[in-house]
Amino acid sequence: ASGDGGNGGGDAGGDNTILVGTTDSVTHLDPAGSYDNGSLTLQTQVFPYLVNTAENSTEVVPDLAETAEFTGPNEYTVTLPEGLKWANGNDLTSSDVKFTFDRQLAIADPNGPSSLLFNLESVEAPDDTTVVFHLKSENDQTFPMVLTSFPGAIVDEESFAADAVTPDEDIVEANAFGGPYSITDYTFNELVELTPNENYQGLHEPAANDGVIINYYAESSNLKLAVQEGEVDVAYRSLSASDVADLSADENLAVHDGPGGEIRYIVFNFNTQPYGASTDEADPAKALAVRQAVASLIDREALSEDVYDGTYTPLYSYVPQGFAGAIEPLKDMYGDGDGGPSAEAAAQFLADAGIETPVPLALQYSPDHYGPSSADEYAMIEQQLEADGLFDVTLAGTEWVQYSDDRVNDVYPAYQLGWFPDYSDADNYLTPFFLQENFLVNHYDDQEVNDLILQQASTPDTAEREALIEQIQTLVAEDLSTVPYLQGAQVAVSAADVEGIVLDASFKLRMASLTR
Amino acid sequence: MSTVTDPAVEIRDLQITFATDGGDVRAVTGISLDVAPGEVLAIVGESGSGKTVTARSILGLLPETARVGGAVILNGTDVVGLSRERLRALRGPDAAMIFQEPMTALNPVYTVGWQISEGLRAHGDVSKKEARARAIEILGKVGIPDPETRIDHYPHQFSGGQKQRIVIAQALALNPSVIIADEPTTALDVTVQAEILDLLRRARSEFGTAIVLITHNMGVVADLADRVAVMYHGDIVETAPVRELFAAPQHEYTQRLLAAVPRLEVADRAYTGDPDAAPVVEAKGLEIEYPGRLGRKPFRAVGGVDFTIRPGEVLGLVGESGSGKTTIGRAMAGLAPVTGGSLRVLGTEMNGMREREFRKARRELGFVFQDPASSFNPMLTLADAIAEPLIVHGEASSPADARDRVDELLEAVQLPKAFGDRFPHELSGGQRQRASLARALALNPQLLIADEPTSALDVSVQARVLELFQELQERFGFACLFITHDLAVVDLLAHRVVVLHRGEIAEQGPTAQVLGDPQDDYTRRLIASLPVPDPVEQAARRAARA
Amino acid sequence: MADTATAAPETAASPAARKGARGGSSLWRYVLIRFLLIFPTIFILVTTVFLMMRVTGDPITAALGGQLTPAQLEERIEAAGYNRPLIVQYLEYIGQIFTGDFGTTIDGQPVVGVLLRYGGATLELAFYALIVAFVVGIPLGMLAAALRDRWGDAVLRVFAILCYATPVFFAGLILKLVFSVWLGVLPSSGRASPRVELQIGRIDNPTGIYTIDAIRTGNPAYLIDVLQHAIMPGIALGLLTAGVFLRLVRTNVIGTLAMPYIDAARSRGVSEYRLVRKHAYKPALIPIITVIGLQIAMLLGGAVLTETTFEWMGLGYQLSEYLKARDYVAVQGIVALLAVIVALTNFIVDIIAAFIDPRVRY
Amino acid sequence: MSKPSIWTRLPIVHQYRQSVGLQRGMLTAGLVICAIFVLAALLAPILAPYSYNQLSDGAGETFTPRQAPSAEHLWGTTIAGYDVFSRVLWGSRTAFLVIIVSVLMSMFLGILLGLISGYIGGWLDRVLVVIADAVYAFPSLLLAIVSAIIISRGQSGLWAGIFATAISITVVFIPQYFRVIRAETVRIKSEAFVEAAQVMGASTWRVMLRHVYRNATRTLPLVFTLNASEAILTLAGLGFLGFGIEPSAAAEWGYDLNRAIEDVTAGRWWTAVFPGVAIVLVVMGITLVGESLNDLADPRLRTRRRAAAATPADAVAATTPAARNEIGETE
Ligand SMILES: Nc1ncnc2c1ncn2[C@@H]1O[C@H](COP(=O)(O)OP(=O)(O)OP(=O)(O)O)[C@@H](O)[C@H]1O
Ligand SMILES: Nc1ncnc2c1ncn2[C@@H]1O[C@H](COP(=O)(O)OP(=O)(O)OP(=O)(O)O)[C@@H](O)[C@H]1O
Ligand SMILES: [Mg+2]
Ligand SMILES: [Mg+2]
Repeated sequence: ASGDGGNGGGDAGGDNTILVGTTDSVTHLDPAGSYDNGSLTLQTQVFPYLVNTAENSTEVVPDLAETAEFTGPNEYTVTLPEGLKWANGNDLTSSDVKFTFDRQLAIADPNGPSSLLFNLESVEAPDDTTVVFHLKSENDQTFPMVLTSFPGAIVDEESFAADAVTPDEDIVEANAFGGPYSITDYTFNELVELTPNENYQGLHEPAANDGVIINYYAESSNLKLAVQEGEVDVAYRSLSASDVADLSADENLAVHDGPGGEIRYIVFNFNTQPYGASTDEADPAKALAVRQAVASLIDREALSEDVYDGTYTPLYSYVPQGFAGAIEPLKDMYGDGDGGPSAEAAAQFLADAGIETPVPLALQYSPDHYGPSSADEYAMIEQQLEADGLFDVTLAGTEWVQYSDDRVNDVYPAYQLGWFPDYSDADNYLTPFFLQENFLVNHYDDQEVNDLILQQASTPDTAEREALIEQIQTLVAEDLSTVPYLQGAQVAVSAADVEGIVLDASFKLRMASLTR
Repeated sequence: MSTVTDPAVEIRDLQITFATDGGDVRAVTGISLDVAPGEVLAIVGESGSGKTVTARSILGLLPETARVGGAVILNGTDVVGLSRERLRALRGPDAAMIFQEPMTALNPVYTVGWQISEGLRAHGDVSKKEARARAIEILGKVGIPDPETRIDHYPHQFSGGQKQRIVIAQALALNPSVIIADEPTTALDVTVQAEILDLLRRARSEFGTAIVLITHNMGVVADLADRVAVMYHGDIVETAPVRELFAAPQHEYTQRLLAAVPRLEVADRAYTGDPDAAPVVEAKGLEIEYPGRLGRKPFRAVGGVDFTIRPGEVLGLVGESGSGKTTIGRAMAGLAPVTGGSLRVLGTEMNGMREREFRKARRELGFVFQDPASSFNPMLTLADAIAEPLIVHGEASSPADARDRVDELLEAVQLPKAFGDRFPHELSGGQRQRASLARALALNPQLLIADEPTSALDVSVQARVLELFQELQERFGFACLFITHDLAVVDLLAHRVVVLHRGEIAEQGPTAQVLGDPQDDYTRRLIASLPVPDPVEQAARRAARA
Repeated sequence: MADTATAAPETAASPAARKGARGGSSLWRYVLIRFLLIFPTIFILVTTVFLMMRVTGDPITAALGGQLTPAQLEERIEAAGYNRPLIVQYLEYIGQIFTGDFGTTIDGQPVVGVLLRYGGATLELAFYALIVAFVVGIPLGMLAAALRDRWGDAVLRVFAILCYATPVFFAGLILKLVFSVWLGVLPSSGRASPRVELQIGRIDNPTGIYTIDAIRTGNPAYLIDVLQHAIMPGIALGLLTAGVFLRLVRTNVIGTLAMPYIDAARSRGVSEYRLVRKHAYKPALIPIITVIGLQIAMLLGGAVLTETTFEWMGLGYQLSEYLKARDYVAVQGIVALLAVIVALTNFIVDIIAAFIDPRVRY
Repeated sequence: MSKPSIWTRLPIVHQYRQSVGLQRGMLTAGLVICAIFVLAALLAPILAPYSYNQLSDGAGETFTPRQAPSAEHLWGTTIAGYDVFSRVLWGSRTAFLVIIVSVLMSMFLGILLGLISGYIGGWLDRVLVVIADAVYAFPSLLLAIVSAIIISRGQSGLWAGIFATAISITVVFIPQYFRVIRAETVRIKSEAFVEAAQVMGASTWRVMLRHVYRNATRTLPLVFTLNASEAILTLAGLGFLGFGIEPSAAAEWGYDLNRAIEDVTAGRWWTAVFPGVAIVLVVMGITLVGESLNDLADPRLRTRRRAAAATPADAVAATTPAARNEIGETE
């Protein structure tokens, strides 16, 4: 543990200090070295961002910046107010901003988010308050969104190393913070004490509480007991479904929920799935029918309720609900036409394609990466697929690392995946998945979809862009590269008297607004 | 000694039965005995006749599986059925015990002073200081030099003889009226044994303690005992003053026992073979070292030994414990490496020998081990075990194939054929040792190595095995290295004797010469320490020495 | 557990067997050689772990396999140097170790720092567990030996078996169910309440061993809080070892009670109580001490499960997390440390046994 | 050898006949528990009302998860909606298979290595001992985890899971068998009967197999029971940490306990208690048998029958109970 004990021991009993418990973990405090949610949650509290989304909105607005806008197709200009300071008293100028992005690209840490800055050509700081971003492709609508997420946290050039990830202790030691809080006590992945940063000026109000203590837990059941016993005031990410169900019955506690960006889907490998391109009886039409039958048989409602107690909700598209442009094409295209499963529809698809039933299908899931409920989830999916004798499922679980390796090497014909967005934009649910160079590598390749995705990303007009996004969703829903079925909800459980919990599509918990 | 006063111990119709897996074992079948104060009563008898059990019953030290009947009256109290607490009070002041193995009778992690004081403090209020002073005094009395310092030493810092002295001191410290000594000298060398016997004799005269002495060594009996009780199959068959018993044994078993006791008579046995024939074994400057563990210096067990064994000759190898007898025997069989000098066995040089070259010579070599029980694989029948050498050397393809030869061999060692189907544990010690001889002779070897083949056996059994051995040697004419610590046994068998002392040869020559006219000091001491199994002669010798 | 009990006679014999012809200076030579023997053990373990970890996959795939395209992954793996020939990586690693550099974890923590931070926690847990084991195991073991073959003995033995038949995590769950959920008298997880943790972390040079740190704050409330958190993990892990101790002590005391020198002491009228308490106990202790060394390895293994069950942020818990993340460097570092601890404990225990046994002292 | 004696020479029967009093009581209890365990493993398909991965009854009615024990679900249902009673029964089958496979494999390799190492000695022995000690010093559960990952490549099918677990347990146990057999071999090697065989010129293999092997393995029934119980504990530990067998492939107690963590914090005891008690009982049963065999084999620890009739000592003791209760009535 380090940090100056400046504000003494008084705050431990302080009335308005909020205790937050989480099962997330931090990999690195330095934004150049982390690309995960746990780190982001902490970084959001202590680093400034040029732009951000306001509460309950997905629109990008200036945060630290005074203005932020496209000043040319390839140029995004940000101006800073005068006289900004870091918590340690250093000046916060455009030079810090340039430093931040230059070092992200220079370090390109294997575990860092620098890949999100793929479109950034260079950063220029003509004067102390102006920053100009030069972009590779024109009108990149996702760029401002990127600035609100992982690589967007601005760091102090006097405290961070230009060419290496800076150790957490050094950052805390240098008090190199510029967000609503600075860290005054830091025990890696155990305990972090946040104290309001008086030098913070930005979108959000100054901290409404006297400070926050974040306590990291390993097991959700322990977090659950902790919030139940009053050991923490707020439990945020992640309580299991049954824990939430349990806690909601406790009158001393309040359960808060909001939209979640996390989705679950089944990926089909177009080469190795039944009738896939590299199988002996390759037949694209039959292969599609198989996917359609699966899409028709999945009972999302049952999965949502029975496995997840409603903490995950049915998902009928590729872009989850809550994002601009999200529609639900799968709802009426498959199943009973109203979101429910339909064995008749599935049988019809298979019969039309001339497929003999039951279709043997090898289905894979990862028992350890998406929580222990994956096993239950897939046990249920197996049952749903087999219930009417249309499929003969061979279910297997594989430990995550092996799984990651196998799935991109065409080992699994159909398999489970989940996704958590890098930034809050519909694009993040399309580009990584369906562009030709995608991370699924399931051999899905549709020129039209590819072109449309590129087009929407550079369409400045919001309505026009949303229309394109809708079109993409419909097209993919026809091809069924993947079958999405669940969307996570964000849940926080707090003591009944805690206020100011806002869970919105930014998927960030803003601790500055918490009070009790 | 006459019994005018009350006896120190009075045993009346004592019966002891053990519950075992195989049913009840009647170890003692109703015996009666008296020991007068200041008297030394020896109990003799073959192994398992109930000597130890009887002695232990005096102190109430029998295991829970034992059922005791009759009465054991110790200083007027019947020990049988006494409560633990009363028994505890009796143990020590009224009767004390000296055990056979001094090394195991002392707790290794406490100083000897503590252990002596412990007994004192168990009886009455003795302060630590007093107890210590008393312990020092008694240690001095039993002949431990410099008792003031030695009292704080641990048992392992004493020699075997000293340990036995300490055990005796522990017993004497409580000034008991009876000391029960269960084979107090069996684990000791003859020279040390002589000293301990002297000490016991002094304890009796100085403290007036009665002693119940259990032993199978008739020499010890002749040396120390006033009266002898002979036990046989859990019963006392004869009790008599010692001279009477030796002079005129009444019971048939006693007669047999006395007849079986080997005596040093310096028989004249000449080697009748060809003196110029190539020796079977020839050692020149033989050295054997055991490697030191973990980088410590190697330990030299045998250094610079010369001797030969000619065909058909029996060479007796004698010496104290640890003198290197076994080591030489094992080196001859290729079981211990020769590290210096030369040792030729059956034409093979054993220094730097390769097992493969020696394997052929092995059929000419037999080995008889000391402990007949452990030298047989418990999982094989006797026939299988005796057939092993035949199979190994290709004389037979299977135990069944070898059966005829096995039967012959069994006959040669005077065992019934049917014994071939028994497992080793189903035989008595003497029978096992016969079988061991049969196995060693299976291939008609030229050379036999016998490492104390009879020292685990009762005298009467020993006599029979030795007789058999002699007969077989004459019949088959093998050369033999006969290792023993008993000079009388050597006297019985060997053509020549080698006396070993601390890994070196003290003296060697024809048996009659070495035993009859020893030149070396050490040999003389060895012979002088050997108690003669004849009370009259032993008394004379003792008188002469004093 | 049970296997260590069977190993007991073997190890029990060894110090005594080793005494041989050892004199004063050779005892020190023994100590030295015994000490040098630690190194091959550690070397073998580190090498084994190095090779094993490389077979199980790399940390980049583990972290980002569900997010990046294969090309991007490949690039990052390349950048981290994980696709170089094994032998190169191995030599580099061994070289690093020799210079005292244990590397950094994938999340940039110096491994030495991880070891220091979490080592204290595991040490503390092991300490409490050993206390429970000693306090429960040894007296009850002696009692069982004294009551041999009576009902009390049977009950104690069944208790011992029960102790090591119960997996620590099950014991942990049951303790939690009863004391945290139903009775609500003990905290369910963690090493201290967050606020207390914050305070005791504030003292100068915290040791990371909360009990010590809490004492140093001088605030009894903190100490009580820390102790309350330690009760259940200590018991869950300690009972396991207590069962082993109980059985060991019983067997060894009974074995010692059968030695002739006990009979000899009995024949001198020493009371039965003193026989057990004095004459048999100390000789019986020597083999027990040797086995305690072996116990440490098991305790550390059990620590993984206990720490997981009770959120006890120690090395065991970190190890299983790093293992899941395929963080080679971290796993190698932790295993090397565990190996050192186990080897050192065994060494120390052997030496203690050699010194306690007067047969080898001079 | 006559007939009854062959029968009585069989390992467990022989010892059973030897045992008396409480020792027999403990052995009997252990044997009964083991018998129940084996029966449950063999008859699980008949005894269990549902299959290990059954989520709905015959009529297609889905089981309600987290149901308290009821007539329909004797021991309630799990968080995933499985029937606890059925899973516990089927779990015995998995445990049984893992024990058999792992113990057989580790016995074979451990015995072979132990014999060779102990008998041949020299450098080979020293190297093997150092390796075995190193592996032994490794926390066994961690070794099992790493081996499980390597062996099954993360797969979780029934046989893949069983073999992965069994092999990883094997890796952990080989050093133990190795140590036991090696120690026995070293002891037996210096016994006179082995030297007798050497002196008569028997080849190394002949001595090792005919003379050493059969005598060195006499303690194996005991080692077997000890390792069998550890196999169950390791299996459960692996399952608890999430490296075991998935529920759709087979029922496994450790996994079920892992999934019961949430239930415990919610006060739903039945999902944790039943599989947990199953583990404890089976391990206890096997250990009771093992320890009893151990005691019976060790003359110092074996209880012997007291002499039949009441002895005078007993009579006295009966009147002075304090004396009997005094500490340390041994032998
Ligand atoms: N604890 C015991 N349980 C069962 N039987 C026993 C026990 N102790 C002794 N015996 C039996 O009692 C008989 C007498 O034994 P004891 O030890 O007195 O013989 P001994 O004359 O001292 O023989 P040795 O000369 O060999 O010492 C033997 O048959 C022996 O097997
Ligand atoms: N394997 C061994 N390693 C080291 N030293 C040994 C070994 N075997 C024997 N010795 C030592 O060598 C010396 C001679 O032992 P050996 O067994 O030959 O004596 P011995 O004359 O046969 O004695 P005993 O009459 O007691 O049988 C002894 O000091 C003994 O301690
Ligand atoms: Mg005797
Ligand atoms: Mg000898």
